[in-house]
Formats: sequence, structure tokens, C-alpha cells
Amino acid sequence: MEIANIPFWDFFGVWVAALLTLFIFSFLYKDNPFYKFAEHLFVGISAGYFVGYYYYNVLLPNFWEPFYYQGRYEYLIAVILGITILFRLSRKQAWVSRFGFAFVIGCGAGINFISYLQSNALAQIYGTITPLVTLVSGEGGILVDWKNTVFNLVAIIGVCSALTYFYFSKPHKGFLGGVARLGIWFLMISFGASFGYTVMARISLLIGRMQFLIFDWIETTMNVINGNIAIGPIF
Amino acid sequence: MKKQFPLAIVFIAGMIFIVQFFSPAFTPIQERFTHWYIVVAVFAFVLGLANLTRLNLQKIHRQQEGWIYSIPLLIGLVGMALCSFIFGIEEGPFVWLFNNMMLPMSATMFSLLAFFVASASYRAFRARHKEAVMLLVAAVIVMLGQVPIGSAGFMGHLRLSDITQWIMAYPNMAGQRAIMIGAALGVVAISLRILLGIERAYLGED
Amino acid sequence: MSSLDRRIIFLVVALAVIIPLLLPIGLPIKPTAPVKAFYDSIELISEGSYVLISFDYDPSTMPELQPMAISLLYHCFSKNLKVVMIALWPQGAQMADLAMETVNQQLQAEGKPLPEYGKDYVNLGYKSGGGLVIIGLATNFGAIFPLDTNGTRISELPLMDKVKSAHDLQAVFSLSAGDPGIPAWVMVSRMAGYPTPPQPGETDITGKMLLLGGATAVSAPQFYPYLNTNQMQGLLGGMRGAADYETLLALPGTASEGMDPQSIAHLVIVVFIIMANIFFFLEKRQEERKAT
Amino acid sequence: MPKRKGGIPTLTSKAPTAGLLSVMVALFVFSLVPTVTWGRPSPGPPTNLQGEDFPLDDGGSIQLTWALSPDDREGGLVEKYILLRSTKEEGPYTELPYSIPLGSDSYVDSGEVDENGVTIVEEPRNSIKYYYKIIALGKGGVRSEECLIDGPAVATRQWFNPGRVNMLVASIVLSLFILFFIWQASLGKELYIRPLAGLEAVQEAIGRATEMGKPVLFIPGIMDMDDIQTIAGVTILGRVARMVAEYDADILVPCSRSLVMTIASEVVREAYLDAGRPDAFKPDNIRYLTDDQFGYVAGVDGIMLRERPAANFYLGTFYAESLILAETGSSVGAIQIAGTAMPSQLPFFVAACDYTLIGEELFAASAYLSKEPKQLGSLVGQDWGKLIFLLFIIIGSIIAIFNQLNPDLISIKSWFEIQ
Repeated sequence: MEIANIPFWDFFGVWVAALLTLFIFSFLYKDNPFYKFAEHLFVGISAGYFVGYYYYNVLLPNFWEPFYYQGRYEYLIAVILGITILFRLSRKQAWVSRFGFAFVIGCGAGINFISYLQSNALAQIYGTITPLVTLVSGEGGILVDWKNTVFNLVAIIGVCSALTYFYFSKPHKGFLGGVARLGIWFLMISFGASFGYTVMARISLLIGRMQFLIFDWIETTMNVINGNIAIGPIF
Repeated sequence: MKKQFPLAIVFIAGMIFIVQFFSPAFTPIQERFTHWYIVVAVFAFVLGLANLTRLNLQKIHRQQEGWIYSIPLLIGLVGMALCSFIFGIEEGPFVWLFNNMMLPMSATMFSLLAFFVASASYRAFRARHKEAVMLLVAAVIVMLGQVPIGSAGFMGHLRLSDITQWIMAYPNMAGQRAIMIGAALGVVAISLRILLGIERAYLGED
Repeated sequence: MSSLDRRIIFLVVALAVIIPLLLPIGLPIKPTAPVKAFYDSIELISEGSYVLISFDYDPSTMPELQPMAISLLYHCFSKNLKVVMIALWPQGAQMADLAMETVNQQLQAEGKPLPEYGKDYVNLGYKSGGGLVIIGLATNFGAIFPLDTNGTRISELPLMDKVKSAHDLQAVFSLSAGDPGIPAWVMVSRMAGYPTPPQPGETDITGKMLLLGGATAVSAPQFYPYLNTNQMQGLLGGMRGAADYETLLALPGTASEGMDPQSIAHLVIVVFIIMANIFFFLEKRQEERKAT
Repeated sequence: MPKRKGGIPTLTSKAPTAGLLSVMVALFVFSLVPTVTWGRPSPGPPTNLQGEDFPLDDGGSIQLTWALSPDDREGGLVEKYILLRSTKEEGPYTELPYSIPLGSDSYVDSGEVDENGVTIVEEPRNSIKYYYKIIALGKGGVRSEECLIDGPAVATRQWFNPGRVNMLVASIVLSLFILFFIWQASLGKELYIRPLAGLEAVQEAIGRATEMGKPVLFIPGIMDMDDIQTIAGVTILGRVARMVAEYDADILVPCSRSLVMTIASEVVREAYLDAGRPDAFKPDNIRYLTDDQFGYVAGVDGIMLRERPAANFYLGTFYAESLILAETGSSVGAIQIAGTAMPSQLPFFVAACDYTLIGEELFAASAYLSKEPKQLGSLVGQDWGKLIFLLFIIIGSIIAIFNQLNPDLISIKSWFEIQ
């Protein structure tokens, strides 16, 4: 049988990845030096990753490119606003940083005002409005489609009652209280269902990690030990 | 100057985005604001890095409890950043570090959820009252309705997988929609308060 | 007992996943309708036709999407379809290479001929732009992908002689973890004038193009409407969908492997919930007794 | 949808029956064309070139449409199309270096800029009349006859997008309701606000932390300050920090965004100042970890395991980390109060935390904790918004019954359609 090769750095990488995987899992038992090591390394590496990420994916294309290559000097405004934020490092002049904050928060408030109103309110109301009685044209003229009528009714009652639960300015008593209570039931069914629905994807992730440990790490290592796989070139 | 000027910036920046939505004529200025916003946020990143570095150097210097772990943190931070500048982020050591350290740790943290859905289910899904029963029943039906076992029919032709589909499409969606509509109203109100300077806790008081 | 040590739960979950992985039980898998539709659609494609697979995911969703990629490639090669691989996600091209590696091993183990690069399949790599890439492919592959991942000009790849635009394809597959992915393919390909899909029940698909997809379990439900409106002709949803597909292909893979742990883990969690409730009621009764 | 700059060619699918016809037309056209370069036939010209302003933009682009050249088909003569532009009908015309592939029957002329930002084609200026010509380019560079545009096209800036009237009405009506009740409240009108269980518990949780001599942990989500949920979280942080300062406990705020860290530290410092204990503020307790989602979670889990907080607050935008944080928090025995508007994460907080602010309750929380009449007034305005939405859903659904029978009837549903 032909002996397969695995480059040294790949093999080494599998070991590093496997050990770090185990270190992270170890925290399920209790806090321990291995987890502490992996956790701190993870924080450091990922922060370092974002240094590179922001440099290459934000600063170069979104600032340097238009500013330096396209001569769009209005980008200096962005830099000035950015620099105001650095005034935070000074005790006395920290208030200057409010200019930068104000810009970011203002943009955020404007964007969110529109986007939530559009996709969370109007679009959802659009989706909720369905005929209270669903009609179908059959052989004997127009008939009522009872199945869909009931289903749509469940959805409409659900949205309306759950929305009533969010009513703040009246005590939840009497009729309002009853409807709000029905609303809570809908919310609870929704929470339970969403929870249950996500379980599969989460278990899949764990299966993925276990498959990595069992097949990529242990099996490859066993194969190397048994001489079925040779550690090949460095890269 | 200290208070009014920032509030004016908040108002102008926010209104540009709102006005642009209705008036295509404002698109170019809105695009500019979007780009600037990204750049401003990156400047703030410097503060974050400074904070992370300072706290960990301080920990090492003062030999506070667990100071030894600040060393791998700083090495990881500096190493990863240097690799990105020297070799770029498309290939070389940066990618190796990403694939063999960051990615497996991310995936493992993510996969902890498999354990936590189990422990949270055990604690939370108890039939304490009617609401909890709803939560519990919906969760169990959907959990079983998704795996091959759930495709087996019971009570005649009713399958758990079909009931799951129905719960997801009707009561679940109704609940989600109500949350979304309510949240939209909350966001509209809080955005409006921010734009008009009624809500300004985030700017500090003096 | 109501405050069972969490670590016992963790241990049981871990065992519920590990043991069935090492000692498979082989619980029966009954493929769902969208997966059957996916499989049957591919069966309609005549031998030697050209198809495109778009790798729109990255390593974080590998457990769910990689088995789909492997089965799909295996299915294509066993039907002698010519495969063009592209990626709308930066790391998708690597995913494609990894999947090819596994498929080659599988074919070798079965003693089947290995697909030849450049003739039976090509990997054109990643291009940014999402929807714009899809529009560009409608008319000209060469303009969007002048080189493949090895840096070879595509004019030197015999396969690409026959694939000039989307009109030369019989099927497009998107393995999708988000955006750009299935939604972009469904919406943009129609707008850009790709060939129309065959009507349900139609068996001669010459001049038509199938649009098929694979998605993560969390995102799959939002794509079901596309199936109902024939904008897509089949869908693999999550690890379950991948396992169903492997079953139809009679190809044992990591997703089928994952189905036993999946079922057992779900059962284990349900058992925990039942236990929690039994303890809860026992305790409540005890308290009531004490009270009286 | 991708951006329009540079233009998007669109394609028409050709009916197969048109094939024969176009062959005949092509043959006919060939016989008419006298000039043949290197023996190659020139393709038939595209026809019926029309131009108009590209709608809903700030100007600077003109939408052109034409009928395909009869030779534009598989194996046909056409390789691509070329557009020419002039400000005068008689010319001179400049060739625009766009690549418009065969099969395209429309193009948006909006100028072109290369990778380095150098202008290759100037975009059409607003309010100026432009004339266009189109020609089909055949193999070997053979050109068809020119097709001149029907009339001049002008790019204009649109000041209002008429498709968004419904959003405009909704924005104005909701804003007016909210502002009206804020005004009412500022006049001193007494307002009732129902209790929110999660917020009643805030004091209890902080009190418990103080008794146990353990810190309070506050997480304002994992998104940046442009996310309104983060702003809501940071605002609540201000109120919580003030209580913490009054009780003389400690508050830890690990952040996953630098800007959030900066603003959070300002907010907490102010809170201590307000409580009259500025010297008790510990700036190092508000710290940045990493922008990476799971790196951040690893770090926060570590903080929880080592500092053992007695009260955890999760208020802001959360993704998959919600359950990891909440379960780790529960394992160290903390009282946990969560709040988010992310529908996908609420189930996990509801399951794993003691109290959860659901959706809108998160945004109400800062008003509720501040007890300022102005803020509370806006909650009443929100309630009126809800009432209106409810009425529209119910009336709209009733009218929808009749919409099924008579499509011409007024449809409330269509008022909510988004464009």
C-alpha cells in the first residue's frame, strides 16, 4: 500500500488544535490552569486578529484608499472625529471625545429608527394580515377552507395577544389581563419551540468537534505511529 | 460647547440617515457618513487595545493573581498583529494561527452550547405553572420532531415532525412577530429620545 | 436531586455523542421530501452535463455543510457530470478542495476511476461581490474567473471550453451558510436571466436549469417557501438533510454517522427533562405532606 | 442587491421559436450590408434605443434600453454592444468603454471608476440632455450600423421616494404620539406604568451582591454603539452603576467593543460621581477584551469563574453566546437579569436567567429606572402605537376576507407593503 504524506506543519497544527480544544472543554469540569491558558491565549489572538482585520479590511479600503489614492480629503473629517475619541485618554479634556461618540450614536439612532420600523414593524404587520376566513373556489362555488382559516386565526390571535402583553400604561387586569395572559402563553410556546429547534444545530457542532478529535487527531496520529502515514515535507 | 455641540452632531447624523431613506437625493452624503462611521469606530479600537495591553502589563508588573496567564495573552496579541503586518492576512503564519488556534477554540466555545442546552433544559423545563408547561411541551415536541425518531407516526398519521412544522409556522411565528413589533416601537421611541437629546445618559452629565 | 450536578449532565451528553460515533447503532433514516426532491432532480440530469457548485460557507458550519458537499460531489461523479466549483465566501474554495480530497479517497476505496482535474472538474475559487458574481456568470465565466485556484488560465482547462455562461449549465447548487448564499442565487439568478427551472413532474430538462441548495438547520425553514414556488427544486437542511441524502446515495458519511449521536443526544435531553419533572413533583408532594 | 455603479447588464431569455425567424432576418440583413471587412459579415444593428432617468437616485445615471440585434443569439454574429454618448444630437459622439455582453437589452450609464478611483467614464450630469447611439460589435471588430436614441435623455435627482409614503406616515404618526405624551408628562400629568418584574429585582440583586461582598457583572451585549440595544444597555448600566455606588459594591463591565468600553467607563464614572462617591470608582473594572464573539465569551466565562459575581446583568444585543454566558453565570450561583430584543436568543435567557426583559421591555427599562416623567411619557406613546397596529391587523384581516372575492377593494394589507 502506498504511504500517504502529511506535511509537518499540518500535523503539528492538528495537535495544537486538538490540545486547545481539550483545554477549552476542560472548563466544563471546573476552572483550571489549562482553561486559563487557552482562554487568555484566545483573547489575545483574537484581539490580534482584529488588528489585522481592521487594518486590511477597514482602514485601507475605507480610509486610505479614498483619502490617499482618490484624493477625497473630506475623509479627514472622519479622522478628526476619530481623534476626538482618543481624548478619552486625557482626564481633563475627555469631554472632547463626546464629538466622536455623538457621531457614532447619532448614526446608529438614525439607522435603527428606519430599519426597525421597516423590517420589524411594517413588514411583520404585512405578514400578519391574512384573511380571517380563507375562501377557495371549489366545484360548488366558493367554499370556506376551514383548515387554513383556523391556522391563520391562531397566528392573528397570537400576534395580537402577545402584543397586548407589552402594554405598559394600564394594569394587566380584567379583559386586558386575560388577553395579556394568553399572549404570555404564545410567547412561551414560541420560546419553547425556538429552543427545541436550535438543539439540533448545537448538537451538530459538538459532533463536529468530536469527529475532529476522534478522526482527524487520534486516527491520524495512530496512523503516523503505525507507519501508515509519513510526516512529509515541512509545508 | 461641551453638551450642546455633541447633541447637535447626534441630531444631524441621525437625521441624515432618516431623510436619506425617504429622499434619494441625500444618498451621497449618507454614503459618506457610513464610511466615516466605520473609520471612527476603528479609532476607538486603539483605545480598546491600549486598555487590554495596559491592564495585562500592569498585572504582570504587579504580579497580581494569575499574572502568568497575561503572558500568553500578550504574546498572542502581538504575534497575531505582527504576522498580519509582515505576511498579510491571506496566507502564511497568520492563516496557520487562525486555522489551528483561533478557529478550533471558536468552534469549541460554540459547541459548549450542546452541553448547555442540556443543563438549561434540565433546570428550566419544569411544569411549575401553566406557562412553564407550554414552554416544556413545545420544546419537547420540537426536539423530538427533528430527529429521525420523530418521523415515525403515532396516533394514526400524526407525526411529531409535522406537528413541529405547524408549531414553527403558526404559534411560534406569532410570538416572534409580536416581539419584533414591540421591539420596533421601543427602538423608534428610544431613537427619537436620543436624536432629540431627551435621552443622553451616554454622554455623561456635566 | 433537583439540583443534579451539572457535570453529570455534561458527561452524559458527551457520552451520548461519543459512544454512537465509535459504535454506530444505525438507527433507520427516512429521507424527508425536500431531500428526495433534491436527489430525484439530480437523477434527471443526463450524463456528461455540466453543473456548478457554489461553496458559500466557511469552517464554522462545516459539520453541517461539508457532508453535503462530499455527497453531492460523489453523486455528480458517479453520474459522470462535469463539475465547476466556485465560492462566494472567502474560505469556500478551501472547503471545496477538502471535499474533493474526501471524495477521491471514497472513490479510490470503491475502486472507481478518479475524476481528472480540468476535464471532470475545476475549482475556480473565490470572488467577492456575491450577487454581482452571479450576474456576471449569466454571460461570461471568463470575465469573472479568468484563473482557477492554481493560477491556470481557464482557457487552458478543457472543461471550461464547454462552459461559457450559465446557459451551458444544467444545475446550480448553493451550499449556503448565510449571505451571500441561497437567497442571492434564487433572487439574482432569476433577475440575471439564467435558464428557467423545469416544471414539477417534467422529466426532460434540456435547456432548463435546476437550482438546488444545502443550508444549515437553523436557516433551512426560511427557504421552504422557495420550494413551494418552484424557485428551488430541492433542499438539504442541516445535518439531518445531509444524512438523508447520504442514505439515498447509500454512501455512509459523517452526517449519517452524526445521526445516531443526534438522535441519542435529543433523547437524552428529553429524558433529563422528564427526570427533572419527576423529581419536581416528588418534592412538591413531599412538601405538601409536610405542610399538612 | 449589489450597487448600481458601473451598470448592470440585464438579459432576456429568448424563445427558441424565435430562432428561425432571426436567422431569416439575419440573412436578409446580410444581403443588404455592402461593406464586409476581411470577408466577415457585420451584424444587424440593435433597434429602438430608448433612454430615461434611472429612478430613485440622486441623479447621475441614465437607463438605456434597446431591442437586441437580430444576430444576437447563440452562435450569432454579435460579440458585444457599444454605447456612444454626446450632448448634441449631431455629435461628436464619444465611445463609452463599458463592456456590455451579448444578450443584454439594457444598461445603466452612471459613469465608471477604476480600482484606483480614477474616472474612466464621467457620469451623466444632472439636467443636461444626452444623446446616445448603440452599435453591435461583431467578430473581428466588425461594427453594425448605428442606432440613434429616440430623443434626449436627462438624469435627474429625486427628492422623494413615493414608494415609501407608508414609512413616512408611520414615522410621523409614531413620533407625534411619543412626543405628545412626553410633552404631557412634562406638564406634570400623573402616569401609570405597570411593574416590570425584571427591574423590580435589580435592587434586590445588587443588595445581595453587597451583602455577599461580591461584585456585580454587567454585559451590554456584544455589538457596537451603533446598535440601539447596546445604547439601551449602556443607559441602564448608568442607573445600575449608581445603585451599585450607593450600596458600595463593585461593578465589572467587560466589553467586546472598544467604543462601548469607552462610553461605559464614562457612564459608570458619572454614576459614581452622582452618588457622591467618585473615589470609589475603579476604572480598571471596565475593560476591553476582544471583538471576537467567542474569544470574548471565553474571557467573560473566565471572569465569572474567578470573580464569582453575585448578580449578572445581560442587557443588549446577544447572539449564540447568550446561553454560554447565562449557564456559566448560573453555575456560579449568580442572580441573573437579562434583556434583549433578539427573538432568537430570548428563549435561552428565559430558560437560564431568573428574570428576562423581553423585547420592548428592554427599551422601556431605562425610562422605568430613571422614573423621569419625560421618559415615562414616551412609553405611553409607544402603547398608542401598539393600539393602532393592533387595529390595523384586525381590520385589515377582516377586509382581507372580501379582498379574496373582489381584488379591486381597498386593501389595508397593501398599505404595509415595503419597497
